[in-house]
Amino acid sequence: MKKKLVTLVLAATMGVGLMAGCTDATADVPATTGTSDGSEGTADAGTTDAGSTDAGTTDAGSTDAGAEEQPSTGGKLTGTLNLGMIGPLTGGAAIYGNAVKNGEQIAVDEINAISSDFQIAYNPQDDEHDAEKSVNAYNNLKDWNVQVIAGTVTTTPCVAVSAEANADGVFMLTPSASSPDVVNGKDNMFQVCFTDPNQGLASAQYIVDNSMATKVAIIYNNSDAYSTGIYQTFNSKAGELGLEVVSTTTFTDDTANDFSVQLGEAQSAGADLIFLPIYYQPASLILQQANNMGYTPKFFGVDGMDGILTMEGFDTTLAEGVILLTPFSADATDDLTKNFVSKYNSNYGETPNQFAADGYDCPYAIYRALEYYADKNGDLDVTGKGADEICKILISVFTDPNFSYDGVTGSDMVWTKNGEVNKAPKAVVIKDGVYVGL
Amino acid sequence: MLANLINGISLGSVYAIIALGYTMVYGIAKMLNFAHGDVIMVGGYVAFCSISYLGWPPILAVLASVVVCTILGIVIEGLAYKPLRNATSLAVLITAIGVSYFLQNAALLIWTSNTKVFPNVFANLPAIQLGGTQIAPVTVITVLANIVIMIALTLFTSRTKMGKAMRAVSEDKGAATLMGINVNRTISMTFAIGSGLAAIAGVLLCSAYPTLMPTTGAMPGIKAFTAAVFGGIGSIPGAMLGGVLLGVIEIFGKAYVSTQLSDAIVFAVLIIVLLVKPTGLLGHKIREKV
Amino acid sequence: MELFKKIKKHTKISFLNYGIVIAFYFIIQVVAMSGHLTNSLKGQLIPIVSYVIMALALNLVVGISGELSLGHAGFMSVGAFSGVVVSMSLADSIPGTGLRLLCAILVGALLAGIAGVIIGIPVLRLNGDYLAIVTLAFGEIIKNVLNCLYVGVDGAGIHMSFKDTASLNLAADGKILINGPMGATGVTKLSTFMAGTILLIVVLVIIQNLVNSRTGLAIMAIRDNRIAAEASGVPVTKHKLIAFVTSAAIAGAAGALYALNYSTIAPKKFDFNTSILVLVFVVLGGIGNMTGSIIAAALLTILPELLRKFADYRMLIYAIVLIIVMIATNNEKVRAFVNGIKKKSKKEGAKDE
Amino acid sequence: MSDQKAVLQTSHLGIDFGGLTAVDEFNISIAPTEIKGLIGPNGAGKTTIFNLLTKVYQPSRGTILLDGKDTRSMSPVQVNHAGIARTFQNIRLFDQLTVEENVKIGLHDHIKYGMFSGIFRLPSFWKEEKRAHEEALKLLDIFGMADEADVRADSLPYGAQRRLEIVRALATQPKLLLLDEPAAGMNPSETEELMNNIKKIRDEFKIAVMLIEHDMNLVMGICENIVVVNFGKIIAEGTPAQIQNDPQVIEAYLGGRKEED
Repeated sequence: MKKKLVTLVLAATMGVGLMAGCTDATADVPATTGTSDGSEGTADAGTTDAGSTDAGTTDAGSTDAGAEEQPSTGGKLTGTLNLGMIGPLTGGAAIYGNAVKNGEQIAVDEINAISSDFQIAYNPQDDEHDAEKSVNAYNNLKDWNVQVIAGTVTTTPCVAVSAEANADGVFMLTPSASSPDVVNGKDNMFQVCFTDPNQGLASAQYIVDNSMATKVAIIYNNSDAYSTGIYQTFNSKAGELGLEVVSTTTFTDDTANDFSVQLGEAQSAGADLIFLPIYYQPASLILQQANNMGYTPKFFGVDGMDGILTMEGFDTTLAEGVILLTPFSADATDDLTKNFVSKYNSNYGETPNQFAADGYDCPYAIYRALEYYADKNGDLDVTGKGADEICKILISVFTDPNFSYDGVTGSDMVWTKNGEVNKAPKAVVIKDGVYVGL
Repeated sequence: MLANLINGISLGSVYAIIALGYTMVYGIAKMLNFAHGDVIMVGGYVAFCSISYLGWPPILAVLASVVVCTILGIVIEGLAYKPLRNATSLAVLITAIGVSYFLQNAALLIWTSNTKVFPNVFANLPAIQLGGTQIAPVTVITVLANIVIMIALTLFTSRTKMGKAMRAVSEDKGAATLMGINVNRTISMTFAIGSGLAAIAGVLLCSAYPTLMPTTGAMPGIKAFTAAVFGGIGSIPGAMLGGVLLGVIEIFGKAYVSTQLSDAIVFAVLIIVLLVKPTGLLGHKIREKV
Repeated sequence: MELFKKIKKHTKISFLNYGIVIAFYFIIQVVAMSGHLTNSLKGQLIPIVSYVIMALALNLVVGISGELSLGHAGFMSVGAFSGVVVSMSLADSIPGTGLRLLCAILVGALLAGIAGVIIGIPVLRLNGDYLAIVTLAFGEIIKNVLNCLYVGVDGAGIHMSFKDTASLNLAADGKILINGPMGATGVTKLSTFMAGTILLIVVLVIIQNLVNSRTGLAIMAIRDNRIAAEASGVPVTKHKLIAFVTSAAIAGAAGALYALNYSTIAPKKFDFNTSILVLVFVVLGGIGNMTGSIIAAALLTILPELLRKFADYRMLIYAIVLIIVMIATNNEKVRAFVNGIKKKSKKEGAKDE
Repeated sequence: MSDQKAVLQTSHLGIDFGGLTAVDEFNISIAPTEIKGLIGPNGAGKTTIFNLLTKVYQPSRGTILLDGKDTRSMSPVQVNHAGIARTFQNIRLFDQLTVEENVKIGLHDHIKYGMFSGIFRLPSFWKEEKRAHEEALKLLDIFGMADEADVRADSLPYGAQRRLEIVRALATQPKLLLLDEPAAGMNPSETEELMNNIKKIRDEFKIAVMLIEHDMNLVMGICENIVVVNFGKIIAEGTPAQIQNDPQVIEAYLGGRKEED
């Protein structure tokens, strides 16, 4: 019993310590932002870029709004917003969580550099890609008085956390949790990424529309919700469209090494296109093993495939001719993407993938939405505002048909009442180691 | 059929080479070293860095990896396992799990979570054609490495003084001490060799399946452990046989039953084998003296 | 008199354990009422209770029966998924959440117990590390199968498939209960800290009374010396099976409690790592020591949360703490030192009498 | 003595281990309250015979009749229930249990309450536990061990551990008690006490005893009949006096010694 008491006391003190620690850390963020290791030049570029998108959005907003919506009141957004993030920063899925965290951090730093009137205190928490740990992380953020959450990164934890956040009235914008279960029945939950069914449908439609193949094989990860989700809608849509699926094979996280059987089956079934609704690490192995077999069908991927070209040491010739639907391309030449990619490169020494890009868009979308609200409804000071209050504000803006957001993962993003994003998927083909738009 | 068999052997030979290290440590130190898979991961990263960052030739990279892993093995053994020499085997097992967590998270901090693609170190070797199926050079090398290591280990444990000391320790630590064998040094040596083998296994694993992450060693580690048990844990030829069979069963399971349930099939076969032969394929049946 | 003294010794430990659990419950209530309970700790209460129950269940196998199981998360997942299916399909017929939770836990325990029988009968013929690997294998098989399992319900009843949701052929009003790797989503949270505490007490009563009865004695005798137990007329397989199946059923109950604390539950949760995690609780708390299991499971569940302020170094520190604690509690020198103190105080105690 | 009355009777009993005949043509008969000695040089197969009788090993041939019932299809547990209890050459106690608990394991089959009564502490649990406790103390008292009832078995001195094994075997209420070197490691005065106790047990519980022993004083002192085995076969059988003068026995023992040298 004594031990229990000690534990409790320990827990309580650590809790307090944790809160203190976090506030300290976040207080440091804006101070370090301006002078962060990037050169003055890039920092400047960042702010100007951000400024220009700002103009873009307000432009879009005002032109649309001119017709029926209330006019601008010129209200200002001020205060400090406690923005939490939850994602796998350790464990097998750490790559996704860290990419999102890095992307969000860049966006937060940029926003904080725009004006000292509005600041974001950013607090990323690890969930090890586990629903239980994710809910723990969420509760931890609640103790930190989180106001908005830009997460969680992966699907299953996100479903668990969004239900909690829904009950508490905390607004969540996930960069990358793509299952419809994430948003279904939860008014506080919005996505930056496509939903899995949308990707499945779009992929099947694209293949048929462009008569890319007559016989299709599918290889998907049947231990992964994302992969299975896309597979299911692709398969039923393919049936609808009369696309012949000649081979459907799977693997699991535990058997993601050898694909000889799956490829062999696709080959002997005469598939001329292989649909890969999977992430890029196993995809890279599939490409390599197909190459070794001398089997050269078309490969068609989804947004999880993005990142394949920037894997350290990957022989990009293997991915030659691979087509994927992705909202983001690190090779895009627009200023927004260029700025983001160069900053990411200088801060983290690598090229951002789609997760990082989705992450980058999250804080910005929230920031723009709050700004939009202030503009329409008068001055908004977020400091100390209840999470539920901010949640109502953000729901009203995100479901406002006149609000749209331009980010690195898509222009003119608008959200449905249900929380799903509407943006155009871009099909790209890999040529000479870079994406080329189709 | 032939293609599947070859693919099975090529997958199995990778399991086998990991299982050899597992079984060696188990056979002598009588502990399930769950951190073995993670030492393999470290071996992979060291070789990767040597080739990609330092531009070393593959042979040198393998050597560097063996050296680093051997030292790592000795350090782990000395710091974490040695203090538990007389503790229950479960305590050591849990400590090994702690070491496994430690290595994975240290790797995460050092090399980040981003996937690295292991360079093709056998690019210059030609693939072999066999009945219309290609055998990748890495498969040939892995099979050869398996055979060489298996023979070397067998000779080492039966011919050399240190090897005999190891066998004595595995039979009876107390009696070995009485015979003047330094048990601690012998077990350290076992870990050194086991970890050196892990480095080689790491390079071969990453050459065969070239994605490298902090968790790369975890699942192959469990599979290899299964393979070692399958063949009769503690038995050196058993590890090799178990590894190859596991690979073949996995591929055949995928090809002829279901790709969804291939792991379930592998484990089901394992269970059936153990029910028929409770100490694995080549394991010694120990009759309890009454 | 002797008899009372004797039973008292066992009972003392049992009541200490009940006391710990009840005290924990009331301390939490008091802290919560005074408004000092952090959200973080509040959110962990049910997982803590679930893991404590899991640790107790596993300790029955590892500590009392002396068999190493590396697949107990598999039983937890059987309990979790069957509990979720029961709770979701009874949502209309049993509106009372408490009763529905009870049904879910009972069915979860029952099905996990059946899985325990199916697995236990072949497995318990093996010994030592071979038994361990076979339990690991069964745990992986359960995970693998659940990853392919699709269950839906409509007017015509429950549908099952191993392929995908489309092949469930659900009617338009049908509802998918288990969706392959996605698991179950939209689960209504039924578990409460009070229900968990009650379940924990019941589990403690079952385990402790079982251990301190003729059956428990027989199980421990088999652990200590199988051949002598047989020669003394104790059926080996039956008693090993009793321990294993009881443990599996309790793990199933823990799984149902755990699953109904979240709005979603995926098969991935119950993998090898979770089995190992629970084993860590058992070994750290002391093999066969129920009090130790309770404390170790609670502390080690809270620990990673306490380490959150170390951000990136969190899990690294967790690993180091684990290694150090294992060495500190199992190194013979440290042990001899502690035992020396214990003996000394005992002797002094004896003098006082 | 007639076959019908024998508590144990074997005929043509034998076992092979991988082509090697360990025991062959082993025919004995033990009367209900007889004390029989089983002697022979090291490696003669004495313990193997005990293992055959208790079904630790399944015989390769021959039959064992226990109270006239064939034990062919019985497991070691069933053999115990049918009336054979034993001790072991290398002591096999339940180390982590107390002395009393060790005896209670012997009583396992005679404590009558089920698992559920145990879990829910029904009246039968209390009644039977009380009875088992009293019974255990009574049995321990034969060897004067009642005071050590709460001591952990593995902390007992060697001699006491041997005695505890006998008590535990006795607790199963056997008709035939097999003792495998009960006096090993005991000093002469302990051995003397043990002899008296074995007789006392036989007289009090009316059971048969068969013992393997190297201490000839003990064997000659209490055994009514002695069977001598060598190389797995009976080479002599008879009263102590007959055995002492049997040239084959002397030969076997001396021969055995020579080999050892």
